[in-house]
This record gives sequence, C-alpha cells and structure tokens, in this order.
Amino acid sequence: MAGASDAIFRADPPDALVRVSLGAIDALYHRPSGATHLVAAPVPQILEALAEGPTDAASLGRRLAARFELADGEADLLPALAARLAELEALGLVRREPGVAR
Amino acid sequence: MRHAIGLAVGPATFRVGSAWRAPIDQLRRLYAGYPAVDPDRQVPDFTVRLQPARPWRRFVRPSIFIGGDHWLAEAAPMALAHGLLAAEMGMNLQMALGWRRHLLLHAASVERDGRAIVLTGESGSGKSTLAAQLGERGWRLMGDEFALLDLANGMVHPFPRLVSLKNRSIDVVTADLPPGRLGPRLDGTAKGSIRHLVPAPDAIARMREPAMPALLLFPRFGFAAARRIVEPGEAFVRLTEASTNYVALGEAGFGALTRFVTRVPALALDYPDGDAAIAAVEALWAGMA
Amino acid sequence: MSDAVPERQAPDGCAAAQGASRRELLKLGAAAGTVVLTVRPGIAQAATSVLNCQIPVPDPGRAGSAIAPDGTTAPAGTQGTFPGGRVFTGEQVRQGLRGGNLPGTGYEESQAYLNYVRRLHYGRSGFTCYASLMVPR
Amino acid sequence: MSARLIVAALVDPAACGAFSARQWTALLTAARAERLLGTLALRLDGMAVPADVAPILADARLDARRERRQALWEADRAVAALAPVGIVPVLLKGSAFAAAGMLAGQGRAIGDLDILVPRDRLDDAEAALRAAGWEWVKPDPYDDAYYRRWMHELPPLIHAGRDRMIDVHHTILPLTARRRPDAAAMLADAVSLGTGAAVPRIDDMLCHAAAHLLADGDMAGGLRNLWDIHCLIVEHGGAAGFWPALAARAARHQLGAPVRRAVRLAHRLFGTAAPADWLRGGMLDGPFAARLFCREGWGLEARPVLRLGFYLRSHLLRMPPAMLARHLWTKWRKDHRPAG
Repeated sequence: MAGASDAIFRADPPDALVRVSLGAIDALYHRPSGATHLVAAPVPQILEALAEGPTDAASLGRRLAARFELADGEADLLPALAARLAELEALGLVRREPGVAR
Repeated sequence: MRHAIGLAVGPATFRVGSAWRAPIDQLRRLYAGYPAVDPDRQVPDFTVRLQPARPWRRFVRPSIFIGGDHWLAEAAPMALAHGLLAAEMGMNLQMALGWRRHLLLHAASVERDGRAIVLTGESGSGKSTLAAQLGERGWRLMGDEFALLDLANGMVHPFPRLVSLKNRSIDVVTADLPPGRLGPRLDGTAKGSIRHLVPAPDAIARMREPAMPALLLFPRFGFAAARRIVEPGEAFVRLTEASTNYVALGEAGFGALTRFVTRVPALALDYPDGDAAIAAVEALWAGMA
Repeated sequence: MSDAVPERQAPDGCAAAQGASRRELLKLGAAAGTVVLTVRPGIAQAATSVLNCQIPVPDPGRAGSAIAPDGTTAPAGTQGTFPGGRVFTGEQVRQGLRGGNLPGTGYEESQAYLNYVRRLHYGRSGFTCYASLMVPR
Repeated sequence: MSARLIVAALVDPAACGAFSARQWTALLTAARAERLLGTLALRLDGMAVPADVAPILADARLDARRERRQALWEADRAVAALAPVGIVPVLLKGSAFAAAGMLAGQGRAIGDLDILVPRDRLDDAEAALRAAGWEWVKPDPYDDAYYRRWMHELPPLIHAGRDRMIDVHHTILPLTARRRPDAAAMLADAVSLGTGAAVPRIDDMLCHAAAHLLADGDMAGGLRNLWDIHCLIVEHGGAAGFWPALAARAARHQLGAPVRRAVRLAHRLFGTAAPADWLRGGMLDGPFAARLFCREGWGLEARPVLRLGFYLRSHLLRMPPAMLARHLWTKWRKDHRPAG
C-alpha cells in the first residue's frame, strides 16, 4: 500500500463499533464484519481521533498530539502511525477515501 | 434409520438413529432417568445418525460414520463396539456446531447454593474428572463438557450429559458407584479407555435449572499446587478459544462474554492430584461465602 | 444477583478517552508487536474432545503425490521425498508436534509429514483436525 | 421423500399448519441437509408453529443473518482489494442476491464469495487479492496448471486473516464444457450497485443459475438452485419483454436448453408462472425432478442408482471423454465417503 502519507483515511460511523474495556486491552465488536478485535493502545486512541473526521496521517498525528498534550514532534509519530493505519485498513476498521491519488 | 431414540439433555433435544441396535440399547439404559423425546409429539433440535462408513460396512467389520445435522467429513470411522461413544460424540458435535441459544463454552460446571463454578481447560486438564468428583461430594454437577452461558442474563445453564471418564480417572471416580450408573468400559478408543457415568439423580432432575456463575477456574492437573489471578483480557481470549459458537452468535456472544469476564473472578489453578484439587476448590468457595 | 458475586471490577462499558495516558500513546513510537488480535471461529477446542479425527497426508485431492522435506507435495518418486498415502490421527500428530516421531517413521520422514500438516489450509482435508490441535494453552 | 415436504412448505407456508411432529422433524432435517433451512425459516417467519419448532427456525434465521453479513463483508473486502487496479468485481450467486437485496437472497445459505472478472484482467485480480491477504488454498503446481488450463476460475483463494474463500471466475462454465457462455457480454451489461461492485443482469443471473443446476455438476443440493430460479422469475418474470429477452440471452450463452428445462422444473415443483410456450416439451424432465427429491427424513439421500447416473452425467458434461476415465477413478476414490 503505497502513499499512506498523503492518503485520506476515515473511520466507520460510531455505531459500527462496540467497545468494552477488559483492563489492559479493549475488546471491539465490529458490526459490519461481525469480527471481534482485541486491541491495545494506541489503537483505540487512533480510532477516536479519526472519528472526528476524515484526514491524512500527518494531520491525524497532530490531532493525537493535541489530545495528549505532546509537544510538536516530540515523538516520531508518523511512521508508526502510518503502520497502525495500514493494519487497521487491512482489518476494515479504517478506510481510504476513494478518488485520492495513490 | 432402523433403530432410534429421542432424548433430552439440559435445554437440547436429540434423536439418534442407528443402523445397528446395540448403541441405541445402551443409550436407552443409560438415559433412562432423562426426559424422553416422543417423536409423535415432539420435534427434536438435532438429528444424529450412526451410519455405516460404507454400505457393506453394516455387516462386514462394522464401522460407524457419525452423521447428522452437523458433521465433519474428517471424523474417523469407529468400531461398532464403540457405538455408545460414537453416539455421544455425535450429540456433542451437534451442540458444538449447531447450538445457538446460549454461548457454548467447552467447560465443566458445578453448583452449590445457587451459584456456579465454571471450570475450563484443554483435554487432560482434569476438569471433567474434577467436576465428576465434586458431583459426588455435595455439589450439583451441571455438566462435564459444555457450560451454556445465557445471552441475556449471564446465568449458566446445565448440560449434564453422561460424564466421559478416561483412563486412570475411571477407577478414581467409579470406585464406590453402583454398576447401574456406569456404561460399558470401552478400551482402545482414540482417547484410550473410556467409561460413561450417569450423573447423580439431582443433576438430571434439575437439568433445566440455571445458576449464576461465581468463579471461573482454569485447572491444570499434574503440577505443583499454585494459583494465579487471570485478568479479564486473558480470560476473554481463552474463552473465545473454548467456545465453538462465539463467532456465530455475533454481537450477542460478544455481549455475553465481555459481561462474563468482567463480572466473574477468574483463577488459574494448578494441582498435583484430585484430592488437592477438591480441597482447593472447597477452600476457595469457603473464602467467597 | 450481583450481591452474591464477588466482583473484581465494576462492569465498564466504555473506557473514557481521557483515561488513555500520554505514556500509553507513546507506545506509538515503539516497534510495537501485535496491537490487534482478531478472534477466529473456534471450531477447535471442543472439537478435540468430540472428534476422533484423522489427517490424510496428502489429502485425497492429491492422492499419489509424495511429500518433500518442507511439506510441499511432489510427484511420486521425486528424489528426496517421502511416500504419501499416509493417514495419521490427531493424537499422533499432537505427539509429533511435541517432538516425538510419527508412528512408523524416522526423524526426517516424520518432520516432512508434520511440515505438510503445518501447511494445511481451511478447506483442505485434515485442516479441521489440525486446527483442533493448535489451540494454544 | 421428505424433499416433497420442503417444496410444499416453501410454496405454501400455510400447509405446515397441518404437519405432524414427525413431518416437522423430517422437513427441518431435510431442509437443513439441502441448505434450505434459512430460506424456509424466513418463509415461515411470523407464522404460528409448534413450540419446539419456533426456536429451531429462530436459530436458522440468526445463521442466515450472519451468513448474509459475512457475504456482504467479503464482497466489500474484495471491492477494496480490487479498486487499486481498477477492477469492478461482478458478484455471482448468493452474494449477488444478498447485495442487490433480492428475494432469492432471503435466508439463503451463502458459502464462498464468487466473483466474475474479465479474463484479460485475471492476473491483475490475482495479484491485487494476494496483496490484500488472500492466499492459495492449493499451492500445488499440478492443481494450479489444471485449473488455469481447464477451469472457469482461478484456483480458490482463502483470506489468511478471515479464513474465507473467494472464487474468481472469468466465465461461468468450465472451458472443457460443450457450452460456451458469453462472459464478456455478462460483464459488459452488469449492473453497478454503487458500492464498487456490480451484479449480472437478471436474465444473466437466470442463465447462470440454470447452468449451475443443469449444465455443471450432479444436481446435489439442486433444490436450492431451483428455488433461486423460482425467486428470480417471481420477482422479475412479469416485466414487459422479460421472456423474449431471456430466450435471446440464453441463446447467446448457448444455454437455451438448460434455461428452458430449469423454467419447466421450477414450474413443475414450485408452480412458477411462465408463458405456455416455455412449458411445452419436457418429456425427459422426470428423472431431473426425481433427482431433486432424493432427500429423505433423516437427512440422507435415497436412490443411489439415480444419483450415480447424474454423477456420471456431470462428468460427461464437463470433460472430453479422453480425460474422463482417469479422472473418474481418482474422483470416485476421493468423493466416495458417506455424506450428510
């Protein structure tokens, strides 16, 4: 999957996911697929930040930095974030907006 | 099918048809205390067929293929001498693959004072033997193989089929029991020697009576005594592995299982022998009262 | 009813976003291992106890093929392969995966057959049986 | 044969009101074995049924909902995987009925995902699916060559994470079969669903269903295919110009005879309405109808000789005689297991 850095991602509508905390991990029930995913941080945080609206990886990184009061560029977020987004896209929890150049 | 019987175990009803008489006669004796299912008045949930692996195998070196509503093409044919085991496997298979009214956990369960302990673990963990022994010592045996978790209210429903005792546990459990509660000893099965045990009368009489789960145990037989708290996340994963219908139930299964692991405390329990296990369970229970 | 149940923690439907700490978020930077585990259909566990299963090597669709050391199939007679047409029970394979040899085989032959079994996919004869052995405990 | 109970119940659900417990048991067992229990459960939804039948039907409806959700999800995943290479998959069979919200999809059991893609895009489709996590079920060079040379589809692929199969077709009958459907026309005239996927035209769906029932295979489980055909006609047979268009389309696909026989069989079993000239002939339909009725009340198939006849016919349909003898021998050894 090339071009993750400029692609626009969007989350499913909020009612597509049911989330239950099981202590250290969260259980997610994904209604469209009927799949159960067990996820650890930062996956729930990424999904929540993306739920604010479709955006690209860089801007999503800024959203996360703002939410968690990270100094700009404090962590080398982007490569890891792109990797997480690719995993979530493969699971169908996150989609690429159609029509965006790849 | 030439020979048939209808019977009820817990909330499920079955008809078992067979090309041979012997397995049905054995079921008739061992399930005599269970409610019968009258084919003229009732429609069973599941059909099990004990059919010849090849047409001529009804007579020549008789060999049983386990069929039914749900079946597995890879099941190895079984000798006619193991027909009772084949019938039990056939019924278990229907539950494992076809039951949808509860979350089915591959677990034993016992009840006392309206509260249940659920014991789960792989074959050889000793859960079946432990549950059978508790069932003879003041606990109500709810089932040695499947625990049925209610999708709406979180209670556990019994499935007190015949207890399947294997190898060494046969002598341990059956020593003081009357022969009327025991099936024939089946030697040389894929799991070694097997002998079926009819649960105690109260287990059968109360087989439609659920109980609220109070404790989830992951027993392991043959290790130095130890116990460890199992976090809800780990319990969740292990129970999805122990359930054959979790995925099929979709969101209802998710709701039932997340509720179960967040409400019911869970412990891994290692024990060196049966007496130690019984003592450990009684001690845990006393501490919870 | 819940009075009777010693609760370890209150049922909690949704962890609040605010609960996620800055430290947790920083896991982003780490070369994280698996952050997602997906529950698979679990025919497996109960099947072990209800199923006296067997695994043909190779499956009948490729009857007559031989088994190479890496577990792939090859035309019968290929140098360095072992003959097909074997059937093992789930229990025998379980023992083999724990380090024993399959019955009637030497070490290398046993490993070839076990490699074949490891490569089984859903839909292939023997897969359900193999899957039933693979439940990690 | 209990298959007659299935037909009676599907045609007129009210007929079940008079069924005895034994008839209900035979009906439910046979319907499950024919993979029609979900369909039956939806047909009977809302009717008064015996107390021990109701939960069995409710379970079947739950399973049907799950199968539908999974089928739509698999289709969605295939669309996402093929979008980067610009392929719009044409969904076939159950997935198409479900995705297009058709009567034939109600309660229908749906197994693998079947899609149709242009033959000259097969390599691209294969590469895109493999990039998205699908793997070969049979990574075996001999099988692979066999499929690519003789079959109407790629060797089946399975998704590594979801354990679900996809069959990628480039036409709807094996290349060895006598009849050569016009796959290019099916693709060109497919109807977009607006989701990135498409489905065949109604008459193409009928041609495919008839081909599947009568020109490919031994008719095991054929009752479900015939019910598909019935539903397609019920839903669309009254449209202006439907029947002439169907005749022309069937001729184009070299499927005139199977389509006519399928319509006659649907009329014979389910009372499907069709113009009089479509119902003429059919003197040889008897064995086909009998084959569809083989299922008995314990879920087994009766009439082994009749079934063997159709088994042999299925191979004659799809193979040049020279290939047949060798293939039959291996197939017999492989398939001759007692089945549910």
